[in-house]
Amino acid sequence: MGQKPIVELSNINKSFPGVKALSDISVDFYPGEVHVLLGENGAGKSTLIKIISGVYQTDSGSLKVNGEEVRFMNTREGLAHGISVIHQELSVIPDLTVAENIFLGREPKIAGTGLIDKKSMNQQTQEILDSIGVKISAKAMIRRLNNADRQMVEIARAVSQDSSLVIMDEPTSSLSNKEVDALFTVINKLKKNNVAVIYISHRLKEITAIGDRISILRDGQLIKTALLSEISEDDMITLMVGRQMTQFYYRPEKEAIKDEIVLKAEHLTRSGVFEDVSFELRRGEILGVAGLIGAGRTEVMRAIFGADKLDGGKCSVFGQEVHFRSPREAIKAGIGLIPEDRRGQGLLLQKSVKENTSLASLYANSSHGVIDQKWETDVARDYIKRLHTKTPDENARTKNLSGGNQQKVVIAKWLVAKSKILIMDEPTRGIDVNAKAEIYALMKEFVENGGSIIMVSSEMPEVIGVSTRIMIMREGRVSGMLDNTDVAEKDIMKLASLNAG
Amino acid sequence: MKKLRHITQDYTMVLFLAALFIVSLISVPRFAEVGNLINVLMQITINALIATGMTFVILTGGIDLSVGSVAALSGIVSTSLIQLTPNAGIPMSLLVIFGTSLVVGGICGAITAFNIAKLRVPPFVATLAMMSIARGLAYVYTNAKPVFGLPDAYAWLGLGYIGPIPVMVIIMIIILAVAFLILRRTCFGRYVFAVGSSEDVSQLSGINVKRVKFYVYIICAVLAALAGAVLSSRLQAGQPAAANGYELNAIAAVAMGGTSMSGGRGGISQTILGLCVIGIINNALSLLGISSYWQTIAMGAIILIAVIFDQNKKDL
Amino acid sequence: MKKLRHITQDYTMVLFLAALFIVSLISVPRFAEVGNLINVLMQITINALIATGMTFVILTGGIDLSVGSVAALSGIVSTSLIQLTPNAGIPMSLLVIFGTSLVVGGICGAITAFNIAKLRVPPFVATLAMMSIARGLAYVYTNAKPVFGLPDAYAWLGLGYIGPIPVMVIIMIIILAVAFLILRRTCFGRYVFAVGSSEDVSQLSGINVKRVKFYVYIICAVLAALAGAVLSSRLQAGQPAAANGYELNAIAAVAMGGTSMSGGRGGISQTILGLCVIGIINNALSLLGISSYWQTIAMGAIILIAVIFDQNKKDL
Amino acid sequence: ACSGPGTASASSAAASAPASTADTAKKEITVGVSLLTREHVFYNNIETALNSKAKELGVKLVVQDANQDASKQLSQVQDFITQKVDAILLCPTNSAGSKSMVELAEKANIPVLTMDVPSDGKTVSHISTDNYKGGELAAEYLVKSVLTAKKGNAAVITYSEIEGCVNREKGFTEWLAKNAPDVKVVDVQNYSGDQAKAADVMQNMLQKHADLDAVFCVGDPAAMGALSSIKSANKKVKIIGFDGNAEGVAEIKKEGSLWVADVAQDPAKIGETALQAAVDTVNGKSVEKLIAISPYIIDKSNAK
Ligand SMILES: Nc1ncnc2c1ncn2[C@@H]1O[C@H](COP(=O)(O)OP(=O)(O)OP(=O)(O)O)[C@@H](O)[C@H]1O
Ligand SMILES: Nc1ncnc2c1ncn2[C@@H]1O[C@H](COP(=O)(O)OP(=O)(O)OP(=O)(O)O)[C@@H](O)[C@H]1O
Ligand SMILES: [Mg+2]
Ligand SMILES: [Mg+2]
Repeated sequence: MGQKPIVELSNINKSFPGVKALSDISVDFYPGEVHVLLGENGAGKSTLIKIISGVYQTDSGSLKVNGEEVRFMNTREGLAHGISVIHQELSVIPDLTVAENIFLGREPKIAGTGLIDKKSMNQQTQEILDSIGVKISAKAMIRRLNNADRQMVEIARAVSQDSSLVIMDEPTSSLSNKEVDALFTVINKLKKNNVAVIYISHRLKEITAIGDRISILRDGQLIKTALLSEISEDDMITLMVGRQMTQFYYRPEKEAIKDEIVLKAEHLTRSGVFEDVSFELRRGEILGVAGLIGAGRTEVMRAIFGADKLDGGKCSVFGQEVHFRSPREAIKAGIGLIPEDRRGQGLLLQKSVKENTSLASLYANSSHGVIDQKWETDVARDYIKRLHTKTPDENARTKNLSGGNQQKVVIAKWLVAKSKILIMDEPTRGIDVNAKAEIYALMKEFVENGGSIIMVSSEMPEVIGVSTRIMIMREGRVSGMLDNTDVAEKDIMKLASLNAG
Repeated sequence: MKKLRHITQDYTMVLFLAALFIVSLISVPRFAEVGNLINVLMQITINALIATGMTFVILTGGIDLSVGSVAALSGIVSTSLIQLTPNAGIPMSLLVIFGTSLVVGGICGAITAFNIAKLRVPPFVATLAMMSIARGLAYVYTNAKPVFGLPDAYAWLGLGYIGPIPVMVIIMIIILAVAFLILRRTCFGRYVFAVGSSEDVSQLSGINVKRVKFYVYIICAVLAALAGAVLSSRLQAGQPAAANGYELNAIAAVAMGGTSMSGGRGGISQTILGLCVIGIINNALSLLGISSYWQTIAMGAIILIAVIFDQNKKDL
Repeated sequence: MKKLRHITQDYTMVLFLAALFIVSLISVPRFAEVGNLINVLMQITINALIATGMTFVILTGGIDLSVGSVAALSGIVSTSLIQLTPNAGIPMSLLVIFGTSLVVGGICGAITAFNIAKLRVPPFVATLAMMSIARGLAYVYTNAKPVFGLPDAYAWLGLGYIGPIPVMVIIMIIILAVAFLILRRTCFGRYVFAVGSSEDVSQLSGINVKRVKFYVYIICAVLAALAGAVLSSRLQAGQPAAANGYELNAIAAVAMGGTSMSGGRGGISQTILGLCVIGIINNALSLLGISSYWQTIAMGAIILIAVIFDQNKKDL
Repeated sequence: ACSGPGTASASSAAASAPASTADTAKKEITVGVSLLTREHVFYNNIETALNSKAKELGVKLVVQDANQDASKQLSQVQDFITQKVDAILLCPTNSAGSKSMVELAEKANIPVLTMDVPSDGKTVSHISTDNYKGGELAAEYLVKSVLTAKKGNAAVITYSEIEGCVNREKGFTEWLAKNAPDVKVVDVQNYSGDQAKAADVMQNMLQKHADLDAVFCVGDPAAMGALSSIKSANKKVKIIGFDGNAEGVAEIKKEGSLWVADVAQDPAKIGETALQAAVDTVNGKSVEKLIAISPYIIDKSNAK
């Protein structure tokens, strides 16, 4: 590209207590180009873009925007220089409406009054939403939206800010193919308008589809910057992980599956959310649950787990009919649930890795309610090792871990709890390929030792790669059940899409 | 129409208020007289002024315990100033009252705001400290003696009428209306909700969180100071012991209305509901001539019942 | 080693306390006398008992405003009961004191807990209501007259000594130690922190959130009731006006120590720090013979300074 | 040796006075004072009198404020004992509940004298206004000078949390019941020491009893609050206050004032007498167990 870079980083360093997050990073970002950042969990991607946008400040090194050296003390200054960010962690304000979120900080005013022009704001919002193909009302409260919709609102906000650089930190981790396609259309529009895009994702398919240039980070260091046309997927993985990877998915052996039905759902209904959902889960199997966003998968799982009320139908666990009134009862019956929203529902962010790891099994491993501290420390360290969680030690606050490492802590919590049935809702959101493989291996081990797993996932390759059977949901109903032999993505898509059948 | 939806969201509390009102109308002698209804409005005015500022603070997820002390200090400064001009007329009195409120409230509020927004002292501690300091100053300044012997014009704000409506009630209505508009219709108002809903996200979205926090504590202190000055006008004296414990009354009105103590949800209309419920209960119990001990008990019980109904309705 | 790290996390407040202590030792006449140091301990005991329970409540993200009223009610019931047995010895007195605390605290706490945990009334409102109700009952029951003329043995708990140590100081130490262990070493304690950090996460992790909340309010009320009974033993009388405003003292001690008002962070060691700082300041200012208005001001200022130092250290 | 500069600050006026430095060959007497509150002028007047009397007698005072909290007062007594004061002057927050304090002091051989509110412990002397008597005086004045027909409706604004004030209320109502049964006490409400609440209470009383003739307020702050409400309602209800504070006297002096009379206490005299008694006790002289300082009525005829 003959153009001048919009943002130039040279010799950026950043440390946190006990962690050197970035060392000597130098990289440039050009207008009209999608620049991908790739790296393992905790490699420093989010830290890097937070420095560009003004959330953090560099320890040393320089940041130039449009050739001018700057040091942003907060995101306001970054925004003023034309830098918008979609953060890895959802950052919309739950108590405001969609329109208020999208126009936060740049509300249209009724001339001469200082009052917000709500009408024009809602109207403009609706236009923005329509233009990126999102069906949400501008007046809806964010609190009432699901994660995917919230993510789309964030995307809408970032792209409507008329910025010269739009940073997207894992924008698709809670989206399914349909929304991803919509996002890519938006990105292509941005490119046409000569906007620079920084794109972070752990999904290699997306990277190759949308990226122009890629920078690979490992342990806070920049390993390589290259044009995507010049690098293969295998190379990317090797550079990122530091070794060759041969196996990505671990599917349990069919022989491991027993006839015993451990969980049986019959005609489960929660009015307005899902209806007449029936399925069986056998011992030793991984049941994949696929579907589009909003198909009601999360809601079904929460209801089975006792977190939400059922309006109809019944559920049996290990042959016994159950009516869980709280997750507690489900846990006692041997069920665990890894929720899709790790920050809101999975983790005590203020608490340590250790305390989070032991939380669901603390009582079971205590004597008369007195915590077994040695057990607690040991088990936390054990799982840090087994999942390669990147953390200074087991006493670090989970708030300070990178997104993927936080997810590993949530997974550890439920592996420690020794559930017999594990429900995993988007378990590998934000997790790098290497760690994903380790988690699949652990899942395989789990079912081969007599456990059973229901895995809800919006990532087709994952569903196909690890499940033994696949259930597909559409608009709150089960639209298909496939034995996972030679299933192709399009078979699933057909059952999941609204306009199919 | 939009307003209607807004109200029906909280409709149990509205229904409760309506029921309370009707029961009082029927069963409490003299409650229904126009004079008494105006009395009720006068009796909630001071709390309303303080609670309005408190609403801003609580919406950001904070709290202000210093309001009673700041009110007392402001009443004393205001009365002391008016003593200097014994022939002051109404305009001069108003100037002193509003000027004092701005200055005393502004200074106290700025100190609190600085501690909270810049030095990150937890609101509870920062305002507790200001509560001590302002009250202590009020006593030091007066040596516990009331400031009295004020020009008659000074009482106009607190005791006068414009037509059939007491002046202070008019002030209350104006302030409630302005606060309502600010919270619902201005950027600043939206930011107040945003900060209370999530500070981190607000920060990331480019809101100047510190500045928002700064302003809410200043607003709260200025309104508290105004309440104190109006009180001194009503009582025609400045008392260092005035407005003691009013922080709890104000917070109760805000919380009862349904504004969340952790911020982000609620608003002025909720606070008005809370103020009315508390005001009517107080007035009705007092008119019924119930012993003050039983009044205390009944007050607690009724607040509880109101909120239980409201809460359980919301779940449905 | 682990303990050391734990302490150094909060070390600014510890340093502040140490500095305060040394300054007092040097500059306040008679402060250093053993008798006075024991006085300080006695003077913080009542607040310590209440603040211990308050720590549990605040760690879950709640608040309890009813502690002062519950203490007063318990003091009255306890003294009224002991009046029935004019010849009561020490064992009987202890039985009455502890029995009353359990029953009165248990009942008040259970009502509050039920409202908060089951009926989802916001803690501020539920405990404000209980504050009114319990205080009102105390007045109604006594008709505002103190309960006095108690057997001498009743005073042993509040005024007696075991060796050189006052009995009530021993009780305080035991209760603080037990509370510390519960919070740090038991599952229940861990759940208290978990609920305060995130109710949703706790619920989904299989914690019975309602039960945890239920228990903390009962613990808080029982300890408040104990404080009230001990106070009545110390004063040899039950007074309906006793312990008025103690909720703010207790919350101040908890918040000052560094426990977050929104829950999840802090603990008993922080509360002890807060109690000591407040206790020493009060005692030193009083020994210095500073006028009480200035004491109020100094108290506010010192609390503020302590927390500002502490807060800014934590950011580094 | 330790009675050094640190402790002097409270009574700096006294300490720096030339008179006291002149004649202190013998050991200086220190008296600890714990007032019920500093939030009432009454106690401040006691304090002022104590301070000037202390200057005169060359006594060092350490004045504390119990802030209406018995427990705090007990702590202050403990601090006094630590400071080894020679005598303690208490305004107990409550009769019952001050026994412990008196006993603690007794153990340390420090004499205790009480002002205003008596203690149920064994004190050397009690110096006070007779509050019950004051209430009776108010009732008597009402009948003699206001409701001369011995008929009418009266109300009381009381302060239930304070024992002395409740006694005033009782003195008033019981005297009327006995001596003027046709003067009805139609309402008794509590103002809890909050002037604004007194104004609200008065408003409600006026609303309730259109034919109210007079209101007795057990404290001048209540009377101030009541006055503002009566004025703004354009009623003619007469007020009798209690305390004899300057603001009350100023009102009574005004032409056509509704605030017709005030039961005056003599806090200055209470203070002076109490300190004298304390010093006498320390010096081994005997003092009377009960020194009553009579309240008296202030009205237009003697207001100055
Ligand atoms: N505020 C913080 N305090 C302490 N350590 C931090 C903080 N933020 C990030 N870190 C550490 O810095 C390192 C880099 O984190 P970062 O979030 O940049 O990783 P990432 O590449 O975005 O990973 P992921 O793919 O999991 O999101 C991690 O080890 C993380 O624990
Ligand atoms: N808190 C809520 N309030 C209102 N509607 C909700 C709420 N949560 C979810 N919904 C709605 O319920 C439906 C089911 O959502 P759910 O999250 O279960 O879908 P899903 O298939 O799990 O998709 P996802 O991949 O987004 O989790 C959606 O239409 C969603 O908008
Ligand atoms: Mg990241
Ligand atoms: Mg889902």
